[in-house]
Amino acid sequence: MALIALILLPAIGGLVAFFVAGKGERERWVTIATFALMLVLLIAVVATGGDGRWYDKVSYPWVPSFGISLEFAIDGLSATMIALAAGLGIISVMASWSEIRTQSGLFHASLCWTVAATVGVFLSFDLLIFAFFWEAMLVPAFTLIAVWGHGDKEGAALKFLIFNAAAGFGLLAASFALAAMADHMTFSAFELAEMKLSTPVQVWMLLGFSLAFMVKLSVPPFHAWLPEAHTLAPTAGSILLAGLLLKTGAYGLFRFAPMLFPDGLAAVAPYGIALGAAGALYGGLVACGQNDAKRLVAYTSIAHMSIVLMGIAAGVHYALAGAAVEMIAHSFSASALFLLIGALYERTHTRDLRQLGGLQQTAPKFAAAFALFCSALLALPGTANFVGEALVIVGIFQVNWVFALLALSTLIVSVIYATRLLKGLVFGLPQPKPPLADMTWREYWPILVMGIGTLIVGLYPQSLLALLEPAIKAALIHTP
Amino acid sequence: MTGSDLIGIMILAAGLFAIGVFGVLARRGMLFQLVALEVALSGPALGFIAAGAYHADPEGQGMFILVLTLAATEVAVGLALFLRLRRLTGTDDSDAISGLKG
Amino acid sequence: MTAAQFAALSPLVVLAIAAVAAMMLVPLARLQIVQASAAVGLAVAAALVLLRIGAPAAPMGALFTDDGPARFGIVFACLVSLGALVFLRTGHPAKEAPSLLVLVAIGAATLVGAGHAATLFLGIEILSLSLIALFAFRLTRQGLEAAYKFLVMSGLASSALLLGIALIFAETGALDFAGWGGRGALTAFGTALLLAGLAFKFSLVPFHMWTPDAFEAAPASAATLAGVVSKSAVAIVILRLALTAHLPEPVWSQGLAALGGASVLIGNLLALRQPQLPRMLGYSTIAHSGYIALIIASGTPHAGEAVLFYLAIYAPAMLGALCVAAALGRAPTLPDLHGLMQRRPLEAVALSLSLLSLAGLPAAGGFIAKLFLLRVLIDGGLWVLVGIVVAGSSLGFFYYAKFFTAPFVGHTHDESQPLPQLDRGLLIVCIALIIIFGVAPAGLLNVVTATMAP
Amino acid sequence: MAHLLPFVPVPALLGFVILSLVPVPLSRAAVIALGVGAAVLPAILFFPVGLSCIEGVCVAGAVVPILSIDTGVFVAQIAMSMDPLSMVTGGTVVLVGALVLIYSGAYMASEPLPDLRRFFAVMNLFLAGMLAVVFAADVILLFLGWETIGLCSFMLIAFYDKLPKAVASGRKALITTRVADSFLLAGLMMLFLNAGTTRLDGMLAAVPGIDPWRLAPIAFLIALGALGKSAQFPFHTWLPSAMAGPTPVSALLHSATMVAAGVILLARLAPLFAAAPEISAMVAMLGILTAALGALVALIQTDVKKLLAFSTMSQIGFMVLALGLGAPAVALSHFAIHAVFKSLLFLSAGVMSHAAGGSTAIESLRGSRYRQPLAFWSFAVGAASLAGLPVITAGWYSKEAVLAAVWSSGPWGVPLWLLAATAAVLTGAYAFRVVFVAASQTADLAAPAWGGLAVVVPLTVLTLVAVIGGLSVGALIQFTGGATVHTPLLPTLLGAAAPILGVLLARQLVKHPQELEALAKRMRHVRIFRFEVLYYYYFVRRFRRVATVLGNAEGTEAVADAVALRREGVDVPGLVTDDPLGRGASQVRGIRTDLITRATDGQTPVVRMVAGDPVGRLLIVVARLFVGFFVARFNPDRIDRAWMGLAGGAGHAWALVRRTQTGRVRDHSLWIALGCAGLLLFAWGTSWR
Repeated sequence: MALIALILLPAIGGLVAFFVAGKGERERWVTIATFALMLVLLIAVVATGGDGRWYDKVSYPWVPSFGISLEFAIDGLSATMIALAAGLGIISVMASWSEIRTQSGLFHASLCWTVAATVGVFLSFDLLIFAFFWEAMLVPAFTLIAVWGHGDKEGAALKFLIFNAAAGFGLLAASFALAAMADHMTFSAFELAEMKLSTPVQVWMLLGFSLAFMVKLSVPPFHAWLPEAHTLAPTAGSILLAGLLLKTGAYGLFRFAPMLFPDGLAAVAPYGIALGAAGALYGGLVACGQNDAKRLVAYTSIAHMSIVLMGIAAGVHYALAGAAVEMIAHSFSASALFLLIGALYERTHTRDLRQLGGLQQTAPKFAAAFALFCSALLALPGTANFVGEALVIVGIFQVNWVFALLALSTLIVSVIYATRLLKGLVFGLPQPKPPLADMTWREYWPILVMGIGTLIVGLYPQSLLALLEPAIKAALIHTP
Repeated sequence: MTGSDLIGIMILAAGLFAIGVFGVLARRGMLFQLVALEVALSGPALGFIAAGAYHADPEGQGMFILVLTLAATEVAVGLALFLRLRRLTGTDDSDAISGLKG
Repeated sequence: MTAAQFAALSPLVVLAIAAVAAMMLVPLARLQIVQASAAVGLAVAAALVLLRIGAPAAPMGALFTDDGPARFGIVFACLVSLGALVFLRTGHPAKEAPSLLVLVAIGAATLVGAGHAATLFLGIEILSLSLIALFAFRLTRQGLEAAYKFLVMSGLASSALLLGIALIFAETGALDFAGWGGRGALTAFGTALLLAGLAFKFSLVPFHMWTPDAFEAAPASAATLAGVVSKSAVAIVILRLALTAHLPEPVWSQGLAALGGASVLIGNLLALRQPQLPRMLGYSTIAHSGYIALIIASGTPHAGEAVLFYLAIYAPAMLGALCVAAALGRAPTLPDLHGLMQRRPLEAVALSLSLLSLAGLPAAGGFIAKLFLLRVLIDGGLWVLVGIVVAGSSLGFFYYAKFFTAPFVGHTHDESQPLPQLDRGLLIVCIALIIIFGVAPAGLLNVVTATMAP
Repeated sequence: MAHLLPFVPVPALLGFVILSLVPVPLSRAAVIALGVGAAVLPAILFFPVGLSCIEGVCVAGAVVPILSIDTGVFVAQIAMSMDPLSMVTGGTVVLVGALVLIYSGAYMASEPLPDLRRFFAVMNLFLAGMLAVVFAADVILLFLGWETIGLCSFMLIAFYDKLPKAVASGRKALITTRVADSFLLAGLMMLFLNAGTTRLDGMLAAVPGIDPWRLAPIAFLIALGALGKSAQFPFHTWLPSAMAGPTPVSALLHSATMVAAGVILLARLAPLFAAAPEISAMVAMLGILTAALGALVALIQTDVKKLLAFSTMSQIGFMVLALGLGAPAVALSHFAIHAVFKSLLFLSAGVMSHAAGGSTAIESLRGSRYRQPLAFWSFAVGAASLAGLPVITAGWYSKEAVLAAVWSSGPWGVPLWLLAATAAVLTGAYAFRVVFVAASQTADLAAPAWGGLAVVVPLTVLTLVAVIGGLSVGALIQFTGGATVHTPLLPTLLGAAAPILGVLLARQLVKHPQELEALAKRMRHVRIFRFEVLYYYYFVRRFRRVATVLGNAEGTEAVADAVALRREGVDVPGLVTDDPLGRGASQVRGIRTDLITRATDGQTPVVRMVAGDPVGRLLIVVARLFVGFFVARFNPDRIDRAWMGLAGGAGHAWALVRRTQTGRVRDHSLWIALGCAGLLLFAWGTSWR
C-alpha cells in the first residue's frame, strides 16, 4: 500500500495545491509538505529492510482481462530516484518562489503531477503501467514549459512533447509484441523476463524500448528536443527536466534492457557504446560553442546522459555502477546549475555569457556555487560526477579500449565548457552594471544540499553504491 | 429472366448511377444537381427491381419503394435549401457558395 | 409480437413518441418544455435498454437485431444525444430542434440494430435527413451551405450504397447481412460501393469533405450528433457487417484498412495548423474514424470490444470539447482561447482534458483507447498499420497540444454569457468520465467484454 | 609518529573550508593569519614524522593505511606512503609551501579583502592537494590531489580575473594539463584493471606479470600524463603563460611543486618504466629536448618571470631525463634542490619587481642591488644554485648527479651528456644575465624599500638551504635508494666548467645586448619555436571552429535579441565580429588570388607568422581543407534541421492537403467519385481470376 501511496500522495497534493491557490503562498507550502511527506514515507519503506533485493513488492489487478496489474516494486535504485524526485520537487518550489507569479496553483499542481508520474515510472514493473506513467509525465512537464517558459516556449514545449510522445510508441508497441509472445496475457516484467526469446527478436524488442529511452535520454541524434526545452523552460521546469525526466530514460534502460533482453543488449552493446561515445563528444563540443549559459548546461546534459548510455551498454559491473552514480551526480550538478542560472536570470534578465561576469566580485556566494558545480561538470575527482564517469570509463576499458579513449576525450571537452562557463560568469569585469544581490537563503540552501550531496557521493561513493548494488548486479550482462 | 439479362440491367443501373454522378460533377446549377441526384438514385432502384425479379424475391420491390421515398424526401429538403440559399445569396451557382473551406 | 420482441423494440417506440411529442408541443409550450419532453424520451429509451441487461436476445427476424452491440449502441446514442441536447442552442425562434435531435437518435438506434439492408438504409437516411435539417437550422448562409453540400454528397453516397446493396442482392439474392457472401465479381463491386457509402457517413478519406464544414457551420450540438452519434452508429453497423456478413475478403478488409489508414494520415495532416477549434475537431474526428476503421479492418478477436471501448472513450472527450466550443460562441479560434483559464476555469480544464484524451495521452481515457488500438493491431501483426497509427498520432500531438496550451497563456477579453448550470453539469460529467476511463478502465472494459460476449 | 602522517594535509584543507565555505565575514588580519597558519601547520605536523625517519621508520614500501572502501564494485584502499620518496618530496613541499605562504602574507596584503580571502583559500586547497599527491599510496588519492592542484592552478593563474589574458592563460593551463590527465587516467585505469587493486605498491607488484604489449601503452599513457603536468615538450606551452598569476603562485605552483608532480609520479612508478624501456627512452628524449630548448628560449626572454618559467621547464627536463635513464633518486634530489632555489628566485624576483613598480621586465630590475640588497643577493644565490656554480651551491651537487647519471647511462650517454652540458652552459648564461642586469647601476634609485619579517624570513631560510643543501645531496640520493655514481674526473671537471662558462657568456651578453637581440631574431625563424603558433593554429582554432559550427550559436536567444536590435538600427558590437569563438573574420570578403590565400584568409595574425614558410603554409592549408571537409559533414544544423525539416515538411503537406478542401460541392463530389472508382478498381483487381 505504501508504494501506491507514494504515487498518490503527490497526485493528490497537486490537486490540493490547485484548489487552495489564491492569496498568500498556500499552494507552495502544500507542495513542499507533500514532497516532505513523500520523503518520510519513502524512509519508512526503506527502513523495513526488505529481502535484500526488494524493499517492498506489491501487485494489484488493474485491468485483469488485459493482463495489466499494478505491479510495483522498490529497490535501492528506485528508492534513490524517488528520493531525488521528492528532493528536486522541494528545490523546484524554492527556485520558483519569486519567479512564478501567475497561475501559481496550476504551476504547483503540474509540478506535483510531474513528480507523481516519474515516481510511478520508478516503481512500475508492469510494462503498460510503466508506459502509462511514462507518457503521463509528459503532460504536466509540457504544461510547465509551455505556460511559464520564456521566448518561444510553445515551440520548445511542442518539440519536447512530440519527440517523447512519438518515441513512446516504440515502448508501447514492443510491450504489446512482447506480451503477444507470452503464453498468457501478461505485462509483468518479472514474468516476461522468464521468457526465452531468440536474440534477433530480443534485438527488435530492445530497439522499440530504447527508442523511447534514448529520446528521453536525449542521446544524439535524438537530442533535438532537449536544448530548447531546457533553455526556455522556467527554472523549476529545467530542474525537473534535467534532474528527473532525463533520468527516467536512463532508469528505463538500466532496469528493463538487461532484465528483459540480456542477449539482445549484449548483441547491440558495441553500437550502444559507440553511439554514447559519439554523443558525449558531440554534446560536449556543441556545449563549447554556446553563449547562452542555460543552453550550454543543456548540452552538457546531452554529453553526460550519453555517458550513462555508454555505461549501461557496456554492461560490466564498473560501468553499470558508474552509470548509476552518474545519473545521481548529473541530477545534482545540472539541477544546481539551472537553479543558479535561473536565479541569475531573475536578477539580470540575461543569460548571455558575454553580458555577464565578475560574480566573484559582486556575489561571492554565487561565485563559490558556480565554481563548485563547474568542478562537478568537469568531473573533478571528489565530486560525484568523477566517480560516475571514471567508473564508466574503467568499465569500457574492459570492453573496448578504443571507445574508452574516445570517452576519455570527453573529459577534455568537459573542462573546456566548464571553464567557459566559469569565465563567462565568475571571472572578468563585473557585469551588468548595477551590482546584483547575492543569493537569498531560499536559493542558498538547495545549493548547499546538492553541493554536499555531490561531495559526499564523490568522496564516499559507497554511501550510494551500497544502496544500488542489488540493482546493479541485476543489470549485469557480462561478467568478464 | 436469365443471368445475362440481370447483368445487362445491372450495367444499365450502374450507367444510370454514373450519369447521375457525372451530372452532379458537371452542372453548377443547384437545381440541376438535384435532378442529377435523382438520376443517380434511380440506378439502384432499377437494380433492386431487376434483382428482385431475378430471385423472385418481393424484398427487392420493397427496397425500390424505400429508394423512391428517399428520393422524394431528398428532393424536398434539397429544394427547400435551394430556395433559401438563392434568397440569401442571389445565385443558384453551387460553386459560388464555397465559403467553408481550408 | 411477443412481449420480448416488444420490449426489444420499446426504446425505438419511446423515441418515436418523444420525437412526435416534441414536434406537437412546439406551438403549445415553451422551448424548455419541448426540450424536457425530448430529454425524457431519450432518458426513458436508454433506461428501457438498461433494464434489459442480461435478458436474452429477442428473436426479431433479420430486420432488427437485439444483441449486445445494438443495445450498447442505443444507450450510447441516447445518452450522447441527451448530452448534446444540453447545449442545443440554435439561436432561432423555431423550436423544432429537439425533435430533430430525437430523430437523429432514432436513426442511430435503427442503424445499430440493423441486420438487413432495409434497416441499414432507413437508419442512414433518417440520420442524414435530420442532420441536414439541423445543420441548416439557423438559416445562416454558412449553415445552409453546409447542409446543401451535405445533402448532395449524402445523396451520392446513398446511391452508391444502394447500388452496392443492389449488386450484392443481385448475386446473392439476400438482403440480410447473414446471407451476403460469395466471391463473385458483382459481390466484389457491390462491396466496394457499400464500403464507399458507409465510409461517407463514417467520414473516411476521401469521403470526408463534409465533416469540417459541418463542424464549423452547424450548431455545436448538431456537430456532436454528426461526429459522435451518427458516426458511432455507423461504426457499429460496419462492425456488424464485419462480424456477420461474409463479404468478399480482400475488398472488405483491405479496402477498409486503406480508407482507415488514409484517414489517419490525412485527417491528422489536415488538422495540423488549423486555427479554428470546431474545424480542427472536425478534422480530428476524421482521424479517429480512421483509427476505428483500422481496428475493424484488423479482424482480430478483440476488435469488437476495442471498437466499443474506443467509442465510449471518444464520446465524452468530443462532447466536452464541442460543449466548450459552443460556450465560446461561433467558431472560436486559437487566440480566442487565450486566458480561458483565468476567465472560465471549468471550460478551460474540460477543453484541455478532452483534447488530452483525443490526443491519447494519460491520465485521460484516450491513452487506454490507444493502448487497445495498438494491441489489436499488433495482435494481428499489422505492423504497417501500426506505423501509420504512430505517424498519425505524432502529427496529432502537434495540434492537440497547441490547443491544449492556449487556455493557460495570455489574456483576452470576452463578454460572453456565463455558462448555464446544465452545461456546467455536463462538463463535470465529461471530466469525470475522461478521468475515470483513464485511471480505472477495468469497469468499462468489463462492460464492453460483456456486451460483445455471444 | 606514523599516525601523524594522514593529518599533515588536514590543516590546509581546513583552511580552505573555513576561508571559502563558512559564510562569516573575516577581517584582513584574520584572513592572513588563517591562510598562513593553515600552511605552516602542515610543516609543523610533518616535522615529527620526518624525524621518525631518522629512526629508520621510512623504508621503501612503508604505508599508512587510512581507510578501505568496499564499493561493491571494487575495494578502494586509501593509504599514504611513508617511504623515503614521499618523505623527501613531502618535506620539500611543506617547507616551500610554508615559506611561500608566509611571504605572500606580506606580498598580497594590499589586495582587496575578498580577493585576498580567495587567494588564501585556493592556496590552502592547493597545498592540501599537493600533499595528497606526494603522500598518496593509492591511485585514488593520487588522482584526487592531481586534479585538485590542476584546478587550483587554473584558479590562481586566473587570479587577476579582470585581465582577460589571465583567465585565458588559466584555461590554457587547465585544458592542456587536462589533456595529459586524461592520458594519465587512461593509463591508471588500464593498470588498475590489470592489477586489480588501487594501491600503488600492489600495482607495481603486478607489473612483472603484465604482458609487455599491454605494459607499453600503459606506461606510454602514464608518461604522457606526467609530462603534461610537468610542462614537458610537447605540452610545455601552458607554463610560460601561467606566469600571469601572482608571484607567490608562480613560486609555489609553477616552479617548485605542482609542475614537479609529474616527476614525483614518474619516480613513484619507476619500476613500471623500468619494465618498459622504450617508453623510458622516449621520456628521456623528451626530457633532454625540453631541457635544452627551455634553456635556449629562456636566454632570449625579456621578462624575468617568463625567463624563470622557461628555466623551470628546462630544469624539470633534467629531472625527467634522469628518470628516463632510470635514476629516480637523482631526479628526486634535483627536485628538492630545484624547489628550494627556484622558489627563492621567484620570491626575490618578486621583491625586486615590487620595488621596481611592479614591472617584471628584466630591464626594470636594473639597480635592484642598491634598492633591495637582500632580495638581490638572495636572487644571486638562487641564480648561482640554478646555474650550478661548483662546490659552493646546492644546485651543483644535484645537477652533477644528473650529469653523472647521464654519462654512465650506456652507449648514448656521452652525446646525451654533451647536450645536457650545453643546456647547463645556457642555464648559467640566462641565470646570470638577470643577475648582471640587476647588479648594474641605474639613475633611478628612489623606489621605496620593502620588506619586513614575512619577506626576510623566507628569503633567508631559502638562501641558506640553497647554499648548504648541497651537502645533503649525497645523503638524499642514498636515502631514496639511489647509488652514488662515480664518474670519471674529466666529465666532472667539464661539468663544473659549464656553469662558469655560462656566467662568462652572460657577462658577454649583458655587455652586448644587440647580439642577444640578433639571436632572438634569428631564433624566431626556426620552426621549432613556432610550436606555440602551430599549437594555437591546429588545436585552438580548429577546436573553436568545430565548437562554433556545431554549437549553432545563431539559434540562441541572446543572438536573436542582438539581431533584432541590429535590425532596429542599434549597433550591437558582440554580434558577428565579436563572436566568442572568433569566426567572424571569415566573413570578411577579400581579394582571393590563389588557393593558399583562400584557404588561409581571415587567419591573419597566425598566418603572417608562418609567412615565408611554404611547408608550414601547405600544412595549414591541408589541415584547413581537411577540417573544413569534416566540419561541413558534421554540421549539427543537420541533425536539428533534419528533424525540423520533418516538421516543416508536415507543415507544407498541410498547406498542400488543405487546398483539396475547396469548399465547392462539385470538387467534393469528385473526391467521392474518385473514392468509389478507386474502391471499384480494387474490387475488380482482386476479384479477377
